[in-house]
Amino acid sequence: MEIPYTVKERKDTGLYNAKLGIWLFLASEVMLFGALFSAYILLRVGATPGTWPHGLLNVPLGTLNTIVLIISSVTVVMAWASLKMKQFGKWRMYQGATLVCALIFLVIKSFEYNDKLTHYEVISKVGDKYQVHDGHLISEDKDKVVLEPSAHRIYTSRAIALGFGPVAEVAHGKADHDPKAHADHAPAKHELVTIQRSTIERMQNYAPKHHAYLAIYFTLTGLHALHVIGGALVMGYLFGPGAKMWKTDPERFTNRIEVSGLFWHFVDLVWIFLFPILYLL
Amino acid sequence: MSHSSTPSKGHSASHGHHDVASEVRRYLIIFAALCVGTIVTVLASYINFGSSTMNIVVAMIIACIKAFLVAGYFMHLLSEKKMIYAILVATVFFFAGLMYLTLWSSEPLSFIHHQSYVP
Amino acid sequence: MQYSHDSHSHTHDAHDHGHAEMGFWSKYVFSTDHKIIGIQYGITSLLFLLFGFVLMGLMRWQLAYPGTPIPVFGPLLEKMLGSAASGGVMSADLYNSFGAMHGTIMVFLGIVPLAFAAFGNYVVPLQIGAPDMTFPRLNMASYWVYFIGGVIMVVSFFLPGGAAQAGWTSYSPLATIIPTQGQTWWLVGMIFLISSSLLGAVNFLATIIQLRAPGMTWMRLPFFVWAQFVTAFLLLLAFPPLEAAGVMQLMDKLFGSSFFIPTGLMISGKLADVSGGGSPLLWQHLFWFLAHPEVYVLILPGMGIVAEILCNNVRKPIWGYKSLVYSLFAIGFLSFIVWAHHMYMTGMGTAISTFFQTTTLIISIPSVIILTVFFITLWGGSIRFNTQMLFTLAFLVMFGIGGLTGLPLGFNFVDLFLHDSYYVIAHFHYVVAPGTIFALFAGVYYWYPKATGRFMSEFWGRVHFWTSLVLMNLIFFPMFTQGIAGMSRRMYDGGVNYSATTNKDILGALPESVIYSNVVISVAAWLLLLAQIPFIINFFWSIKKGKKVESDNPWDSTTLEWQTPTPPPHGNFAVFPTVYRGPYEYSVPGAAQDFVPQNEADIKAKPKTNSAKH
Amino acid sequence: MNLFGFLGLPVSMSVHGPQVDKLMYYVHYLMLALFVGWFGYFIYALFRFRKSSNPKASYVGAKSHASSYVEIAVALVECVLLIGFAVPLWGGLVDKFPEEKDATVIRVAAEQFAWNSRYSGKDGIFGKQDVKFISTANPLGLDAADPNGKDDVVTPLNEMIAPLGKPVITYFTSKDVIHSFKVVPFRVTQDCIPGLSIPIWFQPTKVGDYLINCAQLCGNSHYFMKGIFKVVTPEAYEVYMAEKSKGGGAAVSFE
Ligand code: HEA
Ligand code: HEA
Ligand code: CUA
Ligand SMILES: [Cu+2]
Repeated sequence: MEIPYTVKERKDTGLYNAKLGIWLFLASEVMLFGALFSAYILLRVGATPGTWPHGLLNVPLGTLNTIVLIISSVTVVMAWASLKMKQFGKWRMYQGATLVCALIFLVIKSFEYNDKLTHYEVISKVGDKYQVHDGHLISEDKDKVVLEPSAHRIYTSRAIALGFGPVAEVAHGKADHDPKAHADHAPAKHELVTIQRSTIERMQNYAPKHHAYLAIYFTLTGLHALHVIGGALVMGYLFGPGAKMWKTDPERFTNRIEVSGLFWHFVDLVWIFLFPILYLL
Repeated sequence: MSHSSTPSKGHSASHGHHDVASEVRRYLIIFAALCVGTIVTVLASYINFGSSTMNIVVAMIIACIKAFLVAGYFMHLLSEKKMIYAILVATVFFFAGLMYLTLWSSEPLSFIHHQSYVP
Repeated sequence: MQYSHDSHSHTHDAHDHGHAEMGFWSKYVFSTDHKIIGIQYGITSLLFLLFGFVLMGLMRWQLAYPGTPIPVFGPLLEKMLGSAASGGVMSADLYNSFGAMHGTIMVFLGIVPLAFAAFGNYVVPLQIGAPDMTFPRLNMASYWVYFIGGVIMVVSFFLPGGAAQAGWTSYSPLATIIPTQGQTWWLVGMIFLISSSLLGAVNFLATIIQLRAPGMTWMRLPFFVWAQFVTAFLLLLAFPPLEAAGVMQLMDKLFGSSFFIPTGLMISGKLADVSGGGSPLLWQHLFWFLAHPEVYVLILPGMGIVAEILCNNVRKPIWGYKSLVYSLFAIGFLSFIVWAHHMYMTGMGTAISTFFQTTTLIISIPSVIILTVFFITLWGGSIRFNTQMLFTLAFLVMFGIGGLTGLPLGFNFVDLFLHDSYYVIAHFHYVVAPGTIFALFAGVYYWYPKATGRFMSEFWGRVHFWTSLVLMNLIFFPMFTQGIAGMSRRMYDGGVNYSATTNKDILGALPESVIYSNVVISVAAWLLLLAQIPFIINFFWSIKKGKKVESDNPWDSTTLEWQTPTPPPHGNFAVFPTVYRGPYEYSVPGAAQDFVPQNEADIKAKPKTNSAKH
Repeated sequence: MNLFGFLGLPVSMSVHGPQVDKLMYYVHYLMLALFVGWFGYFIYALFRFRKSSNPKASYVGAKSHASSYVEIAVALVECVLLIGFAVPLWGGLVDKFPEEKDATVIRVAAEQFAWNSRYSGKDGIFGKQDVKFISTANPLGLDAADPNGKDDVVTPLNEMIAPLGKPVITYFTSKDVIHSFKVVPFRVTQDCIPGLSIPIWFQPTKVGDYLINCAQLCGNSHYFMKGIFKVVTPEAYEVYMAEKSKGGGAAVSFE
């Protein structure tokens, strides 16, 4: 006796097994990301006023990535529709397009990651005066570090403790939500600064360790990227060796495409929320 | 495992051939709507709606609309089966509980603690 | 496709799968058969239960005779773990890591896999008349992911510095700042265990929703299936937040982020090099968001087993099936909004504590209803007292004690006094140890003949029962007194440092009698360990030597799992069943026998036995 | 006969203590009633309906609705206990703080494995603290420039003191991990959480030395983390404080 309803719907529920399964799985995913969202909210509400960065991320790139994901969502659903209409060739094209979108998304994301990981805050002490420099690493050797100051930065508790930081801005109610904060994303050419190694007390890049915002940013987008990779692997399998099933059991194959598509849409859905909360707000 | 199931003729009940063809057009319209939504979110974030809370509310409303479009049409949720709804309603309930209660309990009024060293 | 009703389906099945030719590995190790997976889960989790118990056996020595070398096992520990047990004396670090791992192992590697995964896998598809679980390969994956999680947890004992030491609750910042690797491995292990449970939950839900036999409507499901259904929902929706929390704590540990670490933390007198800005309470929220539903995960399958065995042995239908099911749902829903009753002492204001107190008390009502239904079911029965029934009846009382003592903890004003005392330890052990574990024992004795074709010894079963019952109470009842006297939990020296002898003329010190009861408890715990030997021997001995069953339905039961060949072959049923009635049709007036199986169309017919073995 | 004696509660020596005990007793009465009632029924049912005395089970079973009434009664009693006692009592404890000027105010910072406490001294004002001053040398973030801090009094490690007859307000925080301040006779438990400052209040009713437990696992010497809370006469308190403040105020590091 085999397991029933692997292909056909069961009458009273109207579902085939895998579709029910994926929805159940997505329900748990909602809770997974839900917990991270609530962590985001708590961290943000609890942050020292003025230290939650605005416009730190590259909005044009984020927007582009959003569009890429939306396109992939459309190609996914078109792929499924093509199979429904028995147009295997069209399906191939759409499925391939989805994979390309996934790849573009990941490449763009990795550029963004790289941008953060080469962004440094350097605390140095000359005489008994502290200095805080912040910017992208241009070059470093064993004597000195060269940074290109950046228009957008995060104030760490360390910098604030040393008297630098957003305190003045908070007083003017600016740092709270300043829409202009990310108005000029292409920063004016700043002069490079050179810092002597011997004066450096602490040099820290924009990794999760740097600030709660970066911690949640990397965690959320990292987990999301893992989902993208996972989804892409499954869809790649269905695109390649898995596609043989079209010949033997087309209906089941179509179901598989539908189920993987549902997962993909969910990944897109998560991004729809990640984009504003991380890039814009 | 299902190789012996009765060979399928026609299509599953919910999506006939013609439905699918007409849906394809709908997908394109929604695609356009999602793109517009994205642009609007970005633009809205440059406008000051009075307070940061208002900006968040606006952004979240747009995001919810976009999410509705994706879930409703791309994921066919609008024409989905009761069982799926039942699962999702439960999930939404718990999701709301998780979000709301953690938020509520982190309000200064709900806990008597203070956020900094100065009581 | 529909179930086929032709009598050929059995031979057909054998032909299709050719399980006779399946090799050892695919048949017993990487099996996709729900029954084999159930047994794998069962054996693994029983071993973990034993392991968790042994850890506690060792800890109880330290509690009874603080600072003295553990006889026999002390030198052994020293050999295996080195300085953590130098001189055969358990160090404080070792005590803490054994404590944390006792909790973790018992909950996540013992009870959940046994109650939910093992019994669920073996029994649920049979009870609903399905050939297997919906996703057999996912099922296998779920077991192996669990197995890997278990291996990681066990290996962590042998790391330098030992296993996790911050309690099973792993509160940050403590869990984050302990410099040893144990906690990291704990987190990784937990992520595996959680993923395994999620896969299992999806599979159970899909199975129960999709694979019910024709005629098996929702309101004809055996209560055990309902219990598993709600449990699976709890796992599905409550576990992901802990997984997220685990990922965040892992980020904190590995990448130095500060999700759970506030600004200005001083670690051993030095300012920590972290960004700060995190919240220790966030961990607690996310942990308890899982862990409260989790406690119902620990109890509901037990209640399901109890319902089956109870009806079977009082020979009458359950009294109030519908109210049972509704109560189950009420518990399921409410369990997600009571979690902060574990956090009353974190500085909660009136409004939110009122909310959580209210939900906590409301959730006790469906529990009362469930117990009431069980009690009333006894009325008018014709009660057979076999081993599984004895365990079942004891469950009712023991769970009652544990549940009732949850009430004072639910009032924050009383919790002010009882929080983190041994009263809490006693409360929850009454529910999980003589509660759930007894229900699981009952389930083992009850379903054993179906799985093996042989009975376990009734005599040794009774010995096991009476000794366990007495000893469990000797262990856990004195803990209420200790708690009320003010003894805190997680005390390496069993409270000696806070005792009246150490603190002359100081108010609030623990009376000597309380310290002394540690010895009584420990002796009882070791005897309990010995009392499990008859069970273990009985369990293995009976596989080959137990009394053979004469029919496929040795307990004259009504549910579908008894209408299969014994043991059920791959694919389960010789003839696929159609269901005609509810699950507990015992002593139906006018019926030929005092039970009418669910798949029997005609109540007058003598139930036939499908002894068609091969 | 002491109806309330059966639990063997330790003595309670704070103003709200007896109320805690009272609620504790009421809940236990409810539990006892339920347990005795159901257990009696249970034993009777097992005996009466054992197979040998009742060979044929009844399909219908019990017909009475008594159990529903029991359930409703349980719900009602729980409501009364909740609305009548727990909520208002808790509210009284966390919402209605006494005026600080009429109370002894203590700031407590727990650490692995000791209690640090600070008093505001003669002027009744604590020196400023801010997270941004926290450093290894200044673990509590005291503002050295604040004159109000000059007369603050620091008691020896693990020692707290308060005069009888006045409420005590304590603000709890922690330098490292979570600890929990628990004094059994006061019926007080409060977690000390790093990054937060959590006030509670209570009023002792008897002179004496009280044991402070740490009730939250905080590391390997958690079991060893104890302190003494001295409740003394107001006169003795003045003497104590006068002596301690000679030693200097906030500048004194805790270590
Ligand atoms: C299976 C596990 C399980 C179950 C079912 C429960 C059930 C309940 N628990 Fe328990 N609890 C735990 C496991 C469980 N708990 C654990 C593990 C902890 C500690 C975790 C830690 O800190 O490490 C804990 C801690 C805990 C606390 C926190 C205490 C503290 O840390 O200060 C609280 C507070 O409200 C609480 C309350 C309750 C309540 C109100 C119920 C209610 O659901 C109970 C309802 C049941 C009844 C009311 C019984 C009804 C019975 C009858 C009416 C019949 C009586 C008749 C006879 C006996 C003959 N529990
Ligand atoms: C499901 C959960 C569960 C179970 C079943 C148990 C069972 C037991 N527990 Fe445990 N316990 C916890 C969960 C559990 N515990 C948790 C969560 C904590 C808190 C940890 C923390 O502080 O972080 C705790 C803490 C805890 C403490 C407090 C430690 C401290 O605070 O310092 C003590 C003290 O005595 C204790 C004792 C016992 C005892 C004697 C048993 C006995 O009842 C054990 C009974 C076991 C059996 C009867 C084994 C049955 C198995 C077999 C017989 C195997 C058969 C095998 C084959 C056939 C192959 N436990
Ligand atoms: Cu401090 Cu335990
Ligand atoms: Cu709970």
